[in-house]
Amino acid sequence: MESKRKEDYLLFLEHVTMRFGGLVAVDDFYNGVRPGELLGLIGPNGAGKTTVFNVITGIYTPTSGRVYFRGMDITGLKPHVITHLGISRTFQNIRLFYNLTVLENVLVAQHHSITNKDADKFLEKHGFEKKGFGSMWLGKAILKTPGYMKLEKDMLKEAEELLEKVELLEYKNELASSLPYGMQRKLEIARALATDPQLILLDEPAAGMNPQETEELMRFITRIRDEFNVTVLLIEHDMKVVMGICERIIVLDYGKIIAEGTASEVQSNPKVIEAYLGEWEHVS
Amino acid sequence: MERRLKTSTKVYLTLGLIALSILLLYVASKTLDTYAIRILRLIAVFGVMAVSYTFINGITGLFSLGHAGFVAIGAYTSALLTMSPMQKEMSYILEPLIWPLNVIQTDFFTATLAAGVMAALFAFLIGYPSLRLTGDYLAIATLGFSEIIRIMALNMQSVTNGALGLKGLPEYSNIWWTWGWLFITVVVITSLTYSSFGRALKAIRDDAIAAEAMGINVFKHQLMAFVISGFFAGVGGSLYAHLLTTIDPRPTTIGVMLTFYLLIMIVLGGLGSITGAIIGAALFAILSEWLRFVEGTMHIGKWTIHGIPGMRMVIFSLLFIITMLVWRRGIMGMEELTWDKLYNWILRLRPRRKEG
Amino acid sequence: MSREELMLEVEDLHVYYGAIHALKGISLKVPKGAIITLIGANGAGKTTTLTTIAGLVKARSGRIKFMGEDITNKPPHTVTQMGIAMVPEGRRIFPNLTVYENLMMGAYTRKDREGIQEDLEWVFQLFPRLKERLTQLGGTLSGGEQQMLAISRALMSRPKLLMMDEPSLGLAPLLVMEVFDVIKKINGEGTTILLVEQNAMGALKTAHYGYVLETGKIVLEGPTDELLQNEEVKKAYLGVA
Amino acid sequence: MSGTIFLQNLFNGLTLGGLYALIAIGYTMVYGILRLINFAHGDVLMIGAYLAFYGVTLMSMPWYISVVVAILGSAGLGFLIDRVAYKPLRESPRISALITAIGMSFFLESFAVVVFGGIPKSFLSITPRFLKKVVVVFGARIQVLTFFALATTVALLALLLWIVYKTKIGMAMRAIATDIPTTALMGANIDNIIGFTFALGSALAGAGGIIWAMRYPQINPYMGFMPGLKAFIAAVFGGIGSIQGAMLGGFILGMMEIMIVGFFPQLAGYRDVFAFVILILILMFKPTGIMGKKLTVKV
Repeated sequence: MESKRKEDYLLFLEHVTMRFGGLVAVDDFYNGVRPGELLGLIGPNGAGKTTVFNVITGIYTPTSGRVYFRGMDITGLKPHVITHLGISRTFQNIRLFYNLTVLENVLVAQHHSITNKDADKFLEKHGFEKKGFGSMWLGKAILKTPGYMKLEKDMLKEAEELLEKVELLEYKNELASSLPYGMQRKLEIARALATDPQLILLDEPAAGMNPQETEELMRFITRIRDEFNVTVLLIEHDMKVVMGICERIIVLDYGKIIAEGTASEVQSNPKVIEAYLGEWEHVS
Repeated sequence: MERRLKTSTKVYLTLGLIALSILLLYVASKTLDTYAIRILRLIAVFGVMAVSYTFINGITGLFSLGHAGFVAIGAYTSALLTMSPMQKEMSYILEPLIWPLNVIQTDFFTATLAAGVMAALFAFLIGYPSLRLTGDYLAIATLGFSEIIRIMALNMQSVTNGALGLKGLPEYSNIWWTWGWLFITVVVITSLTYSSFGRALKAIRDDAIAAEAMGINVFKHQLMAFVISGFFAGVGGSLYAHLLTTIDPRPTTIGVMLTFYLLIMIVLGGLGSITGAIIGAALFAILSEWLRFVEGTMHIGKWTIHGIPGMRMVIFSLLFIITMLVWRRGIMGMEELTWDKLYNWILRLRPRRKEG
Repeated sequence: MSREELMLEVEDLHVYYGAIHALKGISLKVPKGAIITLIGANGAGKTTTLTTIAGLVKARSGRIKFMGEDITNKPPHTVTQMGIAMVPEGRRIFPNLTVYENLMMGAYTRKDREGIQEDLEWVFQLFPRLKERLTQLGGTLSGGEQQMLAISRALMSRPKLLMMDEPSLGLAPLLVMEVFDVIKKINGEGTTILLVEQNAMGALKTAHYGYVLETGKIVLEGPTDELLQNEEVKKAYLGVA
Repeated sequence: MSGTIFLQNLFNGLTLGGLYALIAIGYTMVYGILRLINFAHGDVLMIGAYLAFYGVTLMSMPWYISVVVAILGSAGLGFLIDRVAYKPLRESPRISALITAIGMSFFLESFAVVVFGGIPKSFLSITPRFLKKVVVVFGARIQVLTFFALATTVALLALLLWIVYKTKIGMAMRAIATDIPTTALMGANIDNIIGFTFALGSALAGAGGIIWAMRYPQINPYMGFMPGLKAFIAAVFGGIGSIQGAMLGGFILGMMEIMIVGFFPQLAGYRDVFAFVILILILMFKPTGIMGKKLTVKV
């Protein structure tokens, strides 16, 4: 593989390896996401895709290797800090806050910006600006000070604007659990966007969708990339989705990167075909 | 379609309700007999405890079984502050009360505040290690802590007066103090629940992993909720001690039984609802008085039915199990009774009247 | 294949997981004595089809008939007792039971000591390795050995229909070959097989008839030699437009 | 501490530990399968003791028959509790079952108050006379009951291990503890196996309750609460889900309780605190216990 400079990447995984006991789930991952791109991470079941996500978002600390984001070494930081720094995600099995309304789901995603002091310190240390709507002291919320009321109002305004952009505003007072499946997926992406990320990680967004829903989702993902100015990293096993929208694709098999390139490059790669169709022909 | 009232209308309605409540409480305090007034006071005291308990168990979704421990801390703290030095000297027969507790005496309000602060401090000390646990392990660890507190109360003769307990406390918890504190508790807990902080807590309840992924420092939020809940449990303890006028370390007074009673209240009322917690507390206080008839002797016509002592708790526990099995949302579910809901409810009633 | 005697018949099966419509009207037929395969990408609904037949997942609507009897939404132990065994995805060996006990769990519903002994011998013939490891705990076996055990365990109930969910998953290439060989051998002894596979090539070369699933629907079916030539099959896997 | 007193303490510790072990097994087996803390388990112990008591006093059965009936009754009660209160909640959030379990415990206690009365009853009258005799072993005066209790406990534990490791249903119990759906695929009726597990654990708890009542010869409706809680702690200590762990944890906990008080009599009042301190330390530093395996949570 050609040599890579981590400075060219928004997110870079430098020789990241993740072991669970004897199992090597991710094996020496050396690649990253370039600013503004729509990158696909694909591979058969059990190839280690979700593990890569969990390493990036801080759920796991890699066994070896470092993770860089906007030039900051974020290896081993807590998930909530990483979100504050600008990486947001969705989950393979949708994880909405089902007893909250659509609007509240989005509002919750803004909450970190008023409470996450540790992460703010980390940002300032690296010469970035703090983010958010100001700080929040619980006393202000109890006494409902003008400052606090303004804060709530600002958050509400922004949340509603976001919901309008993703065409969910009319459902804002519905419980998240009452939405149909496709809409729940959309809300989960909207919620991830509400954390104000630079990079958004989508874990199999098309899972469980029918072809029309999938088509719509593909358009939606391309649209939010441009409209919200975010970089997108996408896991998918539905090759059609990835082939349709991703500019660059990384193929993972047994934890190793086996191919990288555009859709057509990847599709004609014999290693990829073998990984997906099985190794029968190869041995016989 | 849901209709909403204007915010200003709601403010007036709320102020009106408060005024009406004050008036009603005033009338009650003048006209009702002491027995009925005692029940009213009990409702408010249970209300404070249940609301603070549901803040943890219902809203933050942490299943704690240690609430009685915080109540105990509050009760003892406040009792030690309101008793006069002379009274203390007379009560502590086996070992004298340690300095400076033997000479301090404060007013009831200060004592109650101190009770809350002390309980909050303990909540922090207990929460810090145990909130790393989840689910049933958290339940059992908090239960363990509350039992430790109770056993300490039983053994620290020179602080708590051991098994003898503290007797003859001034009966400060009148209607105004109890309902006043219930008001404060509800205002504070409600404001928090409906703030950005409260939303974060509810998000944690629904899915802690997703909440963490949304940038919420889950542990810190849970710990804050735990401490706030501990504060009001302590306040409840202070009120409780000065309602009973006695406090001792029996399981039924400040031990596991009390936690179970509180659990019954918030489960019946609807786990996760503040209004539900108050309704649950009121039901528990009223029913446990009203159900006394099943324990006393009854005369129906010619027959005399002998009551069975303890029957009340059998009924409560059955009610509790049945709630869990067939009606898990309880009276309020996770909903609150709001002006908007009442308004819509009345709107829905009206056309029916026209038809009839 | 209408004239052949049917062992299993699935009609218009619909399954939901919460809000997800996982199976959208699956219909398929398994004739007696055949190897039938379901192939398709991940999340297409293959595993759900098997677990619904086995009774682990409840169907919203549709019908499953086994040997002429309606078994829709019957509890799993009843389905097993009627003669359907399953090799679950990921093998699901009981890690804290010995190899022998794992096999005996397979024969849980049986009372005929001699029959069990006979089948045990048969299983040892198929997989001599298991005999050497009889007293070892299931959890200490290698991936390939666990797969052998999972298949043997299912055979111990002497099933009429054996359902296998991704038996080749996670195995080294040579072992994959072996597994497909064993499937043919078991079928040769008279057991009907319903095989779910991600390894489409292997599955199609082993089975007689195949169904291709895509997002909860059957998009293609036919004799396997036809499917092997089909461009659609390639498309289902690689998204080649 | 003199040698004879140490010997006395040793026997007391073993007996108490054995009782904890008997009760802990019920917790650990149920938790292993359903991940449920069966709060009502301690109360089964209490019911067991009462059944034995009334068997002798009301039904005038010989004590050994009354004991067997009481153990069977406890087993039946355990089975019934599962069917009525827990089985309907199998698909619900785990916390619902836990709350119901608390309710069940509360119900059994208040039920006992109503039916048996709240005033403690003396168990001495029904304890057979030969058990009350005292023998001298190396200078230490020890009741025959102590040996009897210890021997019975060990015999019951051995019987349990035999059931779990040598019988078909025991095999199914071990299988179900790691994988419920796959066990169902084997053709085993899940509900029956779970019911059997409850019955088996409850039988041991009932037996434990009777021995407890003979050693601390007073029975009351709340007698099961503390031993139940401590036995649960023993189960966590030993590694929840592991039967041998529960036995080991029970013996260690019992021995520790007796020995700490033996060596530091001034701590006697805090006797009930030790277990909780251990619980919290264990949960903090080694939540898997001595012999437990890690229960993984999937993200």
